[in-house]
Amino acid sequence: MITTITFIPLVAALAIVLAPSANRGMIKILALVGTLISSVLAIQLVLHFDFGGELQFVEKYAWIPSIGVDYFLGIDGLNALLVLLVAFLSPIFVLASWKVDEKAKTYFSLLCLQITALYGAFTALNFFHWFIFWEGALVPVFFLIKLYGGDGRHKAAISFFIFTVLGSVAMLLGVLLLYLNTGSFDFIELRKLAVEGVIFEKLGVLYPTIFVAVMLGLWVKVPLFPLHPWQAAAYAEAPVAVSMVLTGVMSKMGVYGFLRLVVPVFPEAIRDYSNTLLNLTLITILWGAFLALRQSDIKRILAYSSLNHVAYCMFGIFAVGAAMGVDKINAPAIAMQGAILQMFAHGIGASGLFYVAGKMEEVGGTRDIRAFGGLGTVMPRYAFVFSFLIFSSLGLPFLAGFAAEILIFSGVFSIAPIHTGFALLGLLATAIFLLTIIQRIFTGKTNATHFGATDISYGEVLIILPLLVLTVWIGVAPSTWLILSDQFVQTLVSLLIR
Amino acid sequence: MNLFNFTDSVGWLMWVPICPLIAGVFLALLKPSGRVSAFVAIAALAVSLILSLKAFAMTWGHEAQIETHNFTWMHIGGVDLEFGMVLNALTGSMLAMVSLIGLLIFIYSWSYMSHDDRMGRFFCYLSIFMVGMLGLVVANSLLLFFMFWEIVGLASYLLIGFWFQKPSAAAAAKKAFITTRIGDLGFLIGLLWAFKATGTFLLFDNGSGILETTQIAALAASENVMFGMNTAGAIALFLFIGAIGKSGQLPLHVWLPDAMEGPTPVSALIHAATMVAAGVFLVARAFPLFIADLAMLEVVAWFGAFTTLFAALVAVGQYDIKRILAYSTVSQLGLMMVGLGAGGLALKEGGISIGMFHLLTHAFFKALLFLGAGSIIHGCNDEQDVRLMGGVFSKMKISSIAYLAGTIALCAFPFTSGYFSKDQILLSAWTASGPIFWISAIASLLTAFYMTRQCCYVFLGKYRGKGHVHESSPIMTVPLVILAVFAVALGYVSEHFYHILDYLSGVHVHQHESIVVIISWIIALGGIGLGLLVYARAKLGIDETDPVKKVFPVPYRWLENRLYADEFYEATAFKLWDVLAILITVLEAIMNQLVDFVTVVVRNIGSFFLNTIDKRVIDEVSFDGTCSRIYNSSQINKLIQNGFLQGYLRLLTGGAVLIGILLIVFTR
Amino acid sequence: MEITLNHYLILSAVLFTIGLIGALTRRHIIIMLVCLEIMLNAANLNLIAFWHFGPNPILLHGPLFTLFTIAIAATEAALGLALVLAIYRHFKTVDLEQVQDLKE
Amino acid sequence: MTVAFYIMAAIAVLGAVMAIALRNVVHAVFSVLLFFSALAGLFILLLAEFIAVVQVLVYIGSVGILMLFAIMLTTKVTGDPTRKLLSRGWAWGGLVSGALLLAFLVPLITQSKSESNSQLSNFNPSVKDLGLTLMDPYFASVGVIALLLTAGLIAAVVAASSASGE
Repeated sequence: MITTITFIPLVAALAIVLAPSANRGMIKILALVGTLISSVLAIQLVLHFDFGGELQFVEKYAWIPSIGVDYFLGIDGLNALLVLLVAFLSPIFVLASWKVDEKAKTYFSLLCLQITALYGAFTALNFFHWFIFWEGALVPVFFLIKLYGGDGRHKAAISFFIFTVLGSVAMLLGVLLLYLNTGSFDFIELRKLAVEGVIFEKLGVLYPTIFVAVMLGLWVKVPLFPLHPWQAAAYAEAPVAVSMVLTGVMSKMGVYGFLRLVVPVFPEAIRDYSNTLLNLTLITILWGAFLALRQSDIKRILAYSSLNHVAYCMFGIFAVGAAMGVDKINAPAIAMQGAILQMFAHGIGASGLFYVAGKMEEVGGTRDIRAFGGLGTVMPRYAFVFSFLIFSSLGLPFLAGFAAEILIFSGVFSIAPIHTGFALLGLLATAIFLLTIIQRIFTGKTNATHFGATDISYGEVLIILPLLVLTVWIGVAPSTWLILSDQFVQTLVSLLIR
Repeated sequence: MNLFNFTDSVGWLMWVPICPLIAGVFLALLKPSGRVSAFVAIAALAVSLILSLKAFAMTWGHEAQIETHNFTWMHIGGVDLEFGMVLNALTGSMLAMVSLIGLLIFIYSWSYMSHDDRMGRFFCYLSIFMVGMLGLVVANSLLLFFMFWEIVGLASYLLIGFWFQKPSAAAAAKKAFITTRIGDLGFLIGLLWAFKATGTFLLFDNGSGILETTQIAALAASENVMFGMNTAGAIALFLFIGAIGKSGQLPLHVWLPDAMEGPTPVSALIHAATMVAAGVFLVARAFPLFIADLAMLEVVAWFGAFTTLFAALVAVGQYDIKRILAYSTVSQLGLMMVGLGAGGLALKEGGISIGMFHLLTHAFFKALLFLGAGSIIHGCNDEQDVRLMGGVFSKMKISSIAYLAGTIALCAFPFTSGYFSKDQILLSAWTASGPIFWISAIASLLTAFYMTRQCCYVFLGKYRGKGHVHESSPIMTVPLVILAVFAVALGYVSEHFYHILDYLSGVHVHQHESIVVIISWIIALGGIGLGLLVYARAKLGIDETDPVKKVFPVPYRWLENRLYADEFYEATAFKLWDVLAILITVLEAIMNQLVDFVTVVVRNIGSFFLNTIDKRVIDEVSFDGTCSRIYNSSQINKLIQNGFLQGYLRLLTGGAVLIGILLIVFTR
Repeated sequence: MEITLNHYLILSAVLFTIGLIGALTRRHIIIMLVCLEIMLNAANLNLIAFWHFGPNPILLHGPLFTLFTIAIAATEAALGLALVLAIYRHFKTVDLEQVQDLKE
Repeated sequence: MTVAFYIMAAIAVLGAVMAIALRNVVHAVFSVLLFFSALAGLFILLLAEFIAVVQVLVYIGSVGILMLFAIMLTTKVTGDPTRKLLSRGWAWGGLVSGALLLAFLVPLITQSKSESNSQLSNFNPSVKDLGLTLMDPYFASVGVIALLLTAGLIAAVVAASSASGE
């Protein structure tokens, strides 16, 4: 089943390649149908997920037995939500690129390929093919940025490529070393070994090195300070849908990798270095927020804000390592649940924001917010949607951002109160720059150049509507989503806290 | 959760905020015409009012009783994050006040906004505001309280920036949101700390809530957690930071006067009667935490005292009618804080009554003043500068009388409602601390003075503005009259017939000190007298110097410039913030340069491969130099070095053949 | 006749020379790369043959060496073809004879 | 064994010759694929199955495809037959190559004894042994190769892209 979900977009990609390139409508429909089928199946699958159980819908076949490689897929509490995220977002990615007409064939086949890689990366449980999907997610993005991006696309694509490839190489070497010492590529198996303390014992002196090597690849992908410089340029220069992919899902791949590969496998290291990790995360939070204060390029602001928000996830995760024990509020579990919910919430919200930001470029021909003014008068619907997403992003209660962040903060505060105090400064900076966006774009006198601007059509509202509904849903009833990962988090936390 | 059981449980309290929510969503989605929107919003709020009055009635006579209804919001790792509703005297009285004043202001807005084509949107925002306000009043969970608190902030942002085409309104909205958010972060830390220390967000939960004796005792047991305070005090301190932001107390007061950019009913509803009182309400709600550490009560009282004096001083130097009222609001909020702080010091739990009583009376007369001001502004053709008014009394009788009723209540003229509540504050300040008492007394004197000054400007003399003054429509004046009745009579009735002080806190409150009563008479009458003395006969107008300015020109200019608070922040906090942002931007730029450098290096390696022999390195330095020498000396070389790739290769192979032959020959 | 080491060596020498001839005479740049691959493969064949008939095959030197060679050869191919693309873009031809910028 | 060797050798020589002789570049690449697979067969005869698999994967799977791509990107997809097959001065090339072949063959043919007994018959190297040897004593080399491959990859990307970027 999971295999089907994963490879339907690939089939769509192949079909697109074979389709006549003149028939753009058909290409787009193919892409949409492919992703929609996958989404429906994925949602269906998660609906049948048993909340109390461990790994489910497992597909496991021996692949290369001599080096312990299985074709191993499955869904547990951790990736259920992320599969849902991809399922919700992937049709929207396609719809968001509906206006791409130039080289549409390449574009949509790459996009479908990308979606396959995303599903694959979230469901693979064996390092071998997980890594294939992981890298496979990188390549289409590189080409999409390079071929369809903005003015600075070449530089952005190259630095994106260099950073992520170097990170991946480090991770690959680390995991190979891990394999040589433990004889397993299997995430579940590795986790079991870690619980028994075998990994720590066997790696010996190499333990910290391997830990850092494995972490590097993920650190770049999230990204966290100081490996983030590729991020803003890539987010800003990528075409709209690709920015959405990058911020909505790709950054979550990094966080997911941490929860799947680093935290369960290296619990000792997460504990020992928790202070350093927390500090770096805190720097990332503030770094992103303060950088965004002085930008005028809307996509750059959103990119830095994304840097800041994803760092909150890592904040929640690393805090668990710093926890001394389970106190009466079970703070580690709360923090980690917050992190997982934040992945989902931010994926939804940030994708929406990048979508509407892309619309802005369409209207004004520039991404510079200083060139806008008074759009609220001529484009009320657009203003509503944009402000709605912005308020979700700055943590307004009853919207998605708040539910996740309050969990992270409640958890982390019990563990690292001083860090939390500083992290809240990031919240303040976020409010400032996000409201500045609204102030610049929508309020004041309408710029003469925008008098003719037409409001977003109801079709576009319809594209974004699922995201708005989800935002409210997550904000008002987070339990719907949290229940998926509850069991998983409790197990993981009990593993980390001795 | 049993939402429909209206008799036993208090779960139905949730309907109080839900009613306006339904109206708000309805208005936002369906966008009906202005008239229909107003009707829907008013109807929904009327239902809320009925429910609120039911809640009020249920608590009346059962002061000490606390009823709760809790439910789980999230369930994580065996721990519940709970929400809930609470019904006690504080809830009941606040609900009744908020929804009553809210309803009156809704009705008033119907007329006030009737010419605005975005009236539907306006009522939508107002409804959202009522959701937040009523929600935080019923909330039994610090977290839920905070969430509604933020919703209130959002509504305030939207309403201040309602006329967003005006850049100043948009800027004021942003300023309000961000300034209050600074406080909110304090609140957030407070509630996180409370959650950490007690393991629950619930305020009352059958003995295990944050505000109940067992938890408070545990919190108070820890010594010297922060600044010599115990845990309860530390939590209270952070909660108080939230209250400072929302209630416009001294360091964070700057947003409130600017918030007057919004439509006048908004100023009345949000920035005078209800929202700003939310901070005071928070302190009252979390009062057990505050009493657990006496140092904290002193902090509250001193902050309040400074604010009340500061704002009263600034109000003397203002000319904008709404701005005067805004500073007056700040001042009165400070006075409420004094009431809570000093009241707590003097009377323990009874302190709630002192602060809350003033909150309730103030809500009525300040709403009245703002609505009256709105009516006057309307009548004077949207003029807000008091120097361009004058002689309004004879033209707008109803509005003027109502306005004067509000004024005397605010001045604490004997036997008006302001008199009773302010009297209580001064009494407890007298018991608690001498300096605080005198500061509050001077502020009260100034209050009477600047209100008299304002009335002289507005009502006396001849009309100095443009056009004609005209009375407003009955839809606007009827709420004024109702509010005026409350403003004058509420204090006497509630204190003498119903013992509201005992009701509010659930303990018996009685304080009496003849000298304080005498002082407060002197203050009220003295202030008014002084004002009349200075302003009644003076020549007033835009071209005239203010009589006080003639005597004290320099200090008065300071007051006109609002004691340079905004400029101070501009020069300090903003600069610091900017410097931080610039610093990080520079560092990021340096990092980007590094990345670019690496990219360039990688590219150069690439182009090195690309050209096989890099022109710059080989050609110019070694190859070219050597080559040209050989080139000149030998003709054979010219044949070989022809730049033809395969030519080189063939030579290379020839070399290999030679080596092979040599090997064969010599290894034999 | 039994197959001995010499058979393999002769075969690889022949293959290598074929590749060399191609590399030295053809004018199509991609064919030249193809010929390079042929030569590398001939060398690999040599390595494996020596290992197979060598004194101590258990050390696995032959396959290891070959493995590395193949890895490098793959990189070389990728790089070479990238260069071909670059050259093509620059000169608009894949004819070696017209690509004579090296002498400048 | 013997027959298999000769068949494979013939295919390999044929493939190589066709690769350099055919006019159509695409056909040439396909014949070199033939050559590659013949070589894989030879590797199997030499009991190096893993190398054979790698040969198939890397050469036929990726290098061949890359070449086809390069042809498609530079000439027409069908690969038009080049008008002039040989470069100028080709005779020199043939000459030196022939000389080199002689230099190779002379010692081989003149050599008297040649051993045919393989030690491999009494042990069968598995992929696992190979992997263990690779990862244990040769780990550093693997690391270097990995880095080299990365550098090569990046260089290739840069080379292929920078020309168009500027």
